[in-house]
Amino acid sequence: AGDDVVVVVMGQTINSLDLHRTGTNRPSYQVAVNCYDRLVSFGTKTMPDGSLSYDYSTIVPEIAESWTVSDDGKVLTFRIKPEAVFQDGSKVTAQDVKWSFDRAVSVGGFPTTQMAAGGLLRPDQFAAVDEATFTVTLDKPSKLALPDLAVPVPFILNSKIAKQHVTDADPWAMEFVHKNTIGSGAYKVVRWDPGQQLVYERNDLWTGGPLPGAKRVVLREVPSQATRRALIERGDVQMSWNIPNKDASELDGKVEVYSTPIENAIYVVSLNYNFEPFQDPDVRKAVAYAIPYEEIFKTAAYGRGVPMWGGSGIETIDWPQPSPYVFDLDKAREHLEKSAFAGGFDVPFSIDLGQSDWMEPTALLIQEQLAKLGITSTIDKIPGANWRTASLVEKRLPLALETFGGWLNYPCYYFFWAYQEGHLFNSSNYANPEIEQLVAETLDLPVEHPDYAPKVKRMFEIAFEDLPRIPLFQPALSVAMNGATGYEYWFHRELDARKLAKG
Amino acid sequence: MLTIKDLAVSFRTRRGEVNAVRGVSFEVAEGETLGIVGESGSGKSVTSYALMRILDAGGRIKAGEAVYSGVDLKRASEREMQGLRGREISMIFQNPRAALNPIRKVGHQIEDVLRRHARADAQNARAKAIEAMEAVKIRDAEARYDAYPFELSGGMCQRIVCAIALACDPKLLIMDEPTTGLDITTQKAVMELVTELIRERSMSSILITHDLGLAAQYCDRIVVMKDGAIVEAGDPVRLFARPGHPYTRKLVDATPREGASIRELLPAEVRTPEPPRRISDEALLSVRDLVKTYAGKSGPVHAVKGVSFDVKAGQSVGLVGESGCGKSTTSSMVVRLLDPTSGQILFAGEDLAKRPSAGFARDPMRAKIQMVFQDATDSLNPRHTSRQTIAEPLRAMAGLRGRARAERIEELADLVGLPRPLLDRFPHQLSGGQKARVGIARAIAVNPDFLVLDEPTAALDVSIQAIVLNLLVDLRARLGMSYLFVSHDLHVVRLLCDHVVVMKGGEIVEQGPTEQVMTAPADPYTAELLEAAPKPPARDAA
Amino acid sequence: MNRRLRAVLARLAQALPVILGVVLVSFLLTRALPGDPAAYFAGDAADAASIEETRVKLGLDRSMPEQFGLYVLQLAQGDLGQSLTTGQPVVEELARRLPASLELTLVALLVSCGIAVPLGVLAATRPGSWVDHACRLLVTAGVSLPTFFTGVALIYVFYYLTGWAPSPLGRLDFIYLEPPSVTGFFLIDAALAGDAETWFAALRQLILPAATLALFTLAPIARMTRAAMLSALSSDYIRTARAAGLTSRKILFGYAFRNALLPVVTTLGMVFSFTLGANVLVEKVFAWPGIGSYAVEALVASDYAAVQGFVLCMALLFVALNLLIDLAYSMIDPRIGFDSK
Amino acid sequence: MNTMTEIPTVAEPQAPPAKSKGALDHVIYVLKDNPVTLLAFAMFAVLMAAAVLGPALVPYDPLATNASEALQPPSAAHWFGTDNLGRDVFSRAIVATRLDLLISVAAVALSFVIGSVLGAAAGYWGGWLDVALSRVLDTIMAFPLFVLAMGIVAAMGNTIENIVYATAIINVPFYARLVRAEVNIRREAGFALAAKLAGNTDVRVLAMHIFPNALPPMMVQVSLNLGWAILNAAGLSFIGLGVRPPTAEWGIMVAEGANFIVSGEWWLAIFPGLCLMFAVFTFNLLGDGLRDMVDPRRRT
Ligand SMILES: Nc1ncnc2c1ncn2[C@@H]1O[C@H](COP(=O)(O)OP(=O)(O)OP(=O)(O)O)[C@@H](O)[C@H]1O
Ligand SMILES: Nc1ncnc2c1ncn2[C@@H]1O[C@H](COP(=O)(O)OP(=O)(O)OP(=O)(O)O)[C@@H](O)[C@H]1O
Ligand SMILES: [Mg+2]
Ligand SMILES: [Mg+2]
Ligand code: NI
Repeated sequence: AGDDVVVVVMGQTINSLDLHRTGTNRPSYQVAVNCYDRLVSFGTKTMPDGSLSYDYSTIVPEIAESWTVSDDGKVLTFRIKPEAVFQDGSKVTAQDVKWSFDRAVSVGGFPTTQMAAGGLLRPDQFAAVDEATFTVTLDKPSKLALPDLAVPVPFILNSKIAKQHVTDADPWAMEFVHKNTIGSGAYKVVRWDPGQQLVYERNDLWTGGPLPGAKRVVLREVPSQATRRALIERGDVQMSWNIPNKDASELDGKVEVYSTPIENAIYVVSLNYNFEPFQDPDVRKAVAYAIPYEEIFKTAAYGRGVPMWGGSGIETIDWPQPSPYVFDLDKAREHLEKSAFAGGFDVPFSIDLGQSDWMEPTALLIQEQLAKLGITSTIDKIPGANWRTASLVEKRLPLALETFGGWLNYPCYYFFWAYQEGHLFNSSNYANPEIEQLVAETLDLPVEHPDYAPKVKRMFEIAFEDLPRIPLFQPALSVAMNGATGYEYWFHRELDARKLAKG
Repeated sequence: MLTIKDLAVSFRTRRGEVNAVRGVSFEVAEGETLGIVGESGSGKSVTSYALMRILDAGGRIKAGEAVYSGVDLKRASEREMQGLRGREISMIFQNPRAALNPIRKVGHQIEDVLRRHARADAQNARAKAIEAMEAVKIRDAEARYDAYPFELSGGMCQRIVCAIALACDPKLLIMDEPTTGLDITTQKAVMELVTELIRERSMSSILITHDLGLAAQYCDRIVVMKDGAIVEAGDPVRLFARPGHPYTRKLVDATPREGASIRELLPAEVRTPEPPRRISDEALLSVRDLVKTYAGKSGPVHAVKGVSFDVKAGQSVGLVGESGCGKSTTSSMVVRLLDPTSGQILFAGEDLAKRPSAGFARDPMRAKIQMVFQDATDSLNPRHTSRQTIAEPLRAMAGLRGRARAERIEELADLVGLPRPLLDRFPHQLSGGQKARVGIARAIAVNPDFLVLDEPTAALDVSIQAIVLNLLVDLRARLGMSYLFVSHDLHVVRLLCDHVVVMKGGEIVEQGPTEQVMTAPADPYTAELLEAAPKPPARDAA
Repeated sequence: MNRRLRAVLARLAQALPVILGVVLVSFLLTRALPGDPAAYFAGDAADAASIEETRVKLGLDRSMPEQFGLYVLQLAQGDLGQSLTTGQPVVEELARRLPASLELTLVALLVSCGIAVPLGVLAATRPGSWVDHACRLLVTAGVSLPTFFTGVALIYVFYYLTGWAPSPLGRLDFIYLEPPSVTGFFLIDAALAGDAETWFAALRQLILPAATLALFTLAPIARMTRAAMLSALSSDYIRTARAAGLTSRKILFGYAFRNALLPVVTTLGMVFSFTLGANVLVEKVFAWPGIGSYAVEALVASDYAAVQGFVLCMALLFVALNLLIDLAYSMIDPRIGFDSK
Repeated sequence: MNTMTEIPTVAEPQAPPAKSKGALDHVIYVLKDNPVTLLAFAMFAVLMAAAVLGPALVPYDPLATNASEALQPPSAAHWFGTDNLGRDVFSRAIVATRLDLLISVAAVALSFVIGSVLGAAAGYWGGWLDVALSRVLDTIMAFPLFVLAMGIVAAMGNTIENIVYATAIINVPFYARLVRAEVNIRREAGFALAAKLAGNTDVRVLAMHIFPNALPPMMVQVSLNLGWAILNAAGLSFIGLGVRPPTAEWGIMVAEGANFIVSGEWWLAIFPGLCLMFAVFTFNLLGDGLRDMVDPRRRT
């Protein structure tokens, strides 16, 4: 490999170059990051361990040169960098932005949902005033709007090229964008062998930031994690993406390992309110006290991440934060005895096949302790396709391990998705009128608002009391580097190759 | 030319050493034909393999000498032997079709030998091979050159085997049962051909056979083997006239020949008078215009084309004809294992042809018609002991259980002369004769009125054949059964049957009382069959 | 020749119901898979409406017979649909991945035959000897280990510890460019392009996975070779050939071996189709971009089109393979095609 | 009895005195006969002992976790080391014997029965039944079998029963074909016809006379399949579709352990792997011995 080629291995496959497409999987989001620009982006900060992380608190320009917010907070006006060009050399115009945003809110599915989170709902909210001026008009002011423009979804496509590939059946050129990158981003995809590799080549016309150090980034898919470990350890590849916690703890020192706690994300045990025993608050508490948190953190997380138990009261509005529970079988027994299910019960314990690396040991450890209370659980590994359906769509798993991380780093945003009745990640079928109200009130409220903190703290309190989700620990995203630099952590947890360099 | 002295051959087996040949000595002079006879397993083949040094793995010449034209066959190197085989000494085996490589053109197989012994090179191999084929009187040799063994008839295959053996003009030809497995008429033709060639090329030869009659007809001198040793040697006429050794005598006695009665096949000591029997005038079985057409892969096969004959109660009818003429098909239909295409099978006045064979197992008539099969080995379930085998019809048709059944089985064993201890053996632990008895015991277990015997002795040695035939005679008289006896061997039929039906190509060409058909055949085909049977020399009254 | 042609056509006619059966069963099997592809593919934050939307897009809102009808109709036009996991038309994907699997399997079988057949012959010439027993133990040991285990162990020893083998990164290390695709077989394509370096690189990548598979296929081939050779060697025509003075070499190879080839070819065909289906596990370990790993991913994701396409492709291959075996058979054995059986 | 029955016995060549031995003697004979077979049966005895007595023998509870002792290399306390949850690998490997044998034996028994019935019917009656059954079997065979097994388990759920069913289904065609061929060549055999003449119905002839004779080659198939069945289950575990945790099963242990090899915890995969290999090896070696045992021709 040449001096400026960085080879990255990962276990998952990239299935589209277009984030907007139905069925595009998570790993593919990185293409939107690396090959396209957005109007704005988050800033970068240096973590205590010296690694880079995005900075949620600052919004920086990407293709927009500057922007203004109207006084009522409803109109955002962006000025596009005059020097910004697409990979084919043509200028990036407000029309391109408009077309791209229209596309994001029109195609349906995930991109549309994500846009909606920031109050971006309809094409009529977007306007290209002139070549270089673009406005977004919100229905109501929201603190989520600007950050939502910095997530990967509202990426900007070259609408002139895209329109050449538009047909009646395909008004958004989905077929074309699926296989081609037509952005202004730092890289272009020069080769994509689905299921095997993706090759990025630096786009020297990029204006969104300093040019990447690596001329080429080769992304190889290696399904076997043992093989991936062998490769990074031997230095045949420069980066191994999303390595298991165990490898992270063992490789630390041998190669560069970055483990960044994932913001706004927790691994939890989800207790389904539709399952009779879990309607009893004492049963839920019994379970919470029967979880061997320490052991789980040690064997499933290998100490990577942040413990989320044994908290001593809610003082901050940081989320996630530790619950007040600890492993205490006596207390667990006490609670269970108080409940209507003193003798225990049978319950299936569901985990996701795709995440069994942490779920399986965790489930086994919990299962063992629950058994001591008389709660007999049988572990059910559910394959990928069924997992989403069963856990999130049908919400029919009585006891399951779950994870959710919000892209937008606000507690209210997290609660919106995971604690509100009927919402996707509320796999517990949890419904609490007070929570509903609190979320509605805080969602658009600026963090600095004096009401914000007390309301959020109240939400935490209820969540810890009602326990639809028992927090275990905050997971970490671990990445190993051997012979390359420039790793940056992002909330979307996908590879941002824009700062990568060999060395 | 070939001298064998005290040759001993042994095999290493899992169960210790088997001494297959124990001190055999004989000589073969130039131009002489030596016959080696003896029953199955007496070591005839092993002796010849030892000469050729083609014993199976595990076999070795333990002692003795074998010298061929000054070459010590025992000590010669494998290279020398390979040079000798095919060029000096050749061999012909039984079952010609199996003796040829099934996936190599016969012409090439001949070429292989020619080129191996430098009798031909790449250019003229084909021509020489065709020449060799013509020498064994293969018509249209040029075309046959490209044929595969399966495309040739058995007789033709044996000619090819001869061509391979004779291609390099060997001095000595060993024939190991060259005609077993061939049709009676083909047998004759092949033997005729080989003897003619031997005479023409003034070769020496060894003819190995279990058929004393055949040996006597073609050999200058005969050695008789038993249990791996030679018991007697001499010229055929002398052997037949005055067999010296009791074993030779037994063999000579047992060989069916003109003028001998069935009891005369047995050794004199054990002969008893033939029991009397009664033949009624009523036909027990009447077959009328029986037709069977198979749907073959390449068009219909007319196996049986309208045969009619009668079997009277107590009578034995012989059904003869060469291989493939429809004998087995006819008998299968009669025992109701096969549905005829058309025609009637009247048994005791009822037309059985109307009752489908599929459900006949439950028919009350089932017990009345039974059958003894051609190949005793094949007809016994290898997983069942003799006792289980005989019990089968008793259970299914007589409904006997427990003690009663056990008693009946032992009674039957006594009846067919099967020693009781053998009842608990598996078929592979029994000799051919014993297996035949088990088969017969099973067939007569439920006292059938009519017994079809499909070549019951074809797979047996002559001495055992004699015993089984006599057993059948006794049983017939004792139980008053009628027989339909199927055979290709007219001599055997003559011994047992009152009436003969001669079939050819699915049709009856002649039928009538045995004596009449045998002495004055009306049809030329019958005459041909009679002619083809080997005729052993006459023997003195013992 | 005419007769042979007719035999081939008859064979093809026989295969037709099999293919229809496979189409139907694979359709039913995929629909029986748990999970809702619409929910899976609607994406991470999809709500009920967008899942419904996805369902309509995927045509999953129609009744089963309707879906089947559509599927068959598409199939008739040679369209296997689009895989949702990889986002590519199934046909293209199979066309790219099949050669990878075939190359691996063929090389493995070649290696395996190269070892197993001589072993089998050796064992057959000395039945019951220690050589025979040793051969049997050896090949049995090979078939006793799960392939994924052998694979990982080989990687550990030959790559991780010693570094002799190249990095297990699929068909080619990333520093080499794929040879221009003609057949899809890298070894052949590289040879055609005259690119020795790539050829060796591709070969090096093949060694470990092929060895893993080969180890697993030794046993059936060796066993069958031994049995066939034993029965061939004990047949009458071998005795005839020996009596005619032919050399041991000629007898062993010209006569016995060619006859023994028949059952060996049958076994080989079975082993081939079995291996092709079973190298799923090896492909996963070696990051081999074959159809096996494709199928596994698709199956776990309830990716209907991909699973159906894969199964159909394998079934066609199976039919073609059987045809090939029959042809090979009739080349070796002149009796085939005649009323001999 | 009267004279004539005595006649034939006299001239009969005397067979060696009958030594009718029981089934056990036969087994012992076969074992003595071939050292490899003896070895295989000894190994089988070890497996059976582990399956029957295993849970009683092992030093630790195979399911008990102990995070403080996770990933310990083999030692006097833990002969095979401990796994990532601190469970004793030795105990787990021994206890797994029962389940693995159960899976393979149940799967093979099932496919044996189904395959035999289908194959025997097709081989005996032939005709359209044969054609139809053959096509159905061909269809199964035309599936890539491992993927079919995966599909079945994925569709029905990864319980032990479903793994057994899936393994059985993919093996049915092999038995059916074998039995069909064996029955077909014996359909017209003398003993089958004789059995019909003895008043047996077709079904009885087939079941009691013809089918048992197909057993020797079936036994080889059975033993090979027992091995395959275990490997199949192991493969399913590797894909993640094996039996549910925390049940101890070799395949899962190897599959999970395989991920630890590169990080140096070789004992997690090696020991269960060796157990697995031991079992498969035993079964594969068992074949010839089993065949000899059910083959009456080998009796003396
Ligand atoms: N390979 C062998 N291993 C062990 N014993 C053998 C072997 N070949 C032959 N024998 C034994 O040697 C003896 C003589 O056999 P041989 O084949 O010479 O008999 P034969 O007289 O030719 O009989 P047939 O008329 O049936 O051909 C038999 O008892 C046989 O069991
Ligand atoms: N099932 C069948 N299908 C087609 N043709 C058959 C079938 N059975 C027998 N034939 C043919 O019918 C003819 C008569 O066969 P059959 O078995 O009755 O002869 P055979 O006289 O008993 O001969 P052999 O003396 O060899 O036993 C032969 O040409 C044979 O090829
Ligand atoms: Mg012989
Ligand atoms: Mg016949
Ligand atoms: Ni005869």
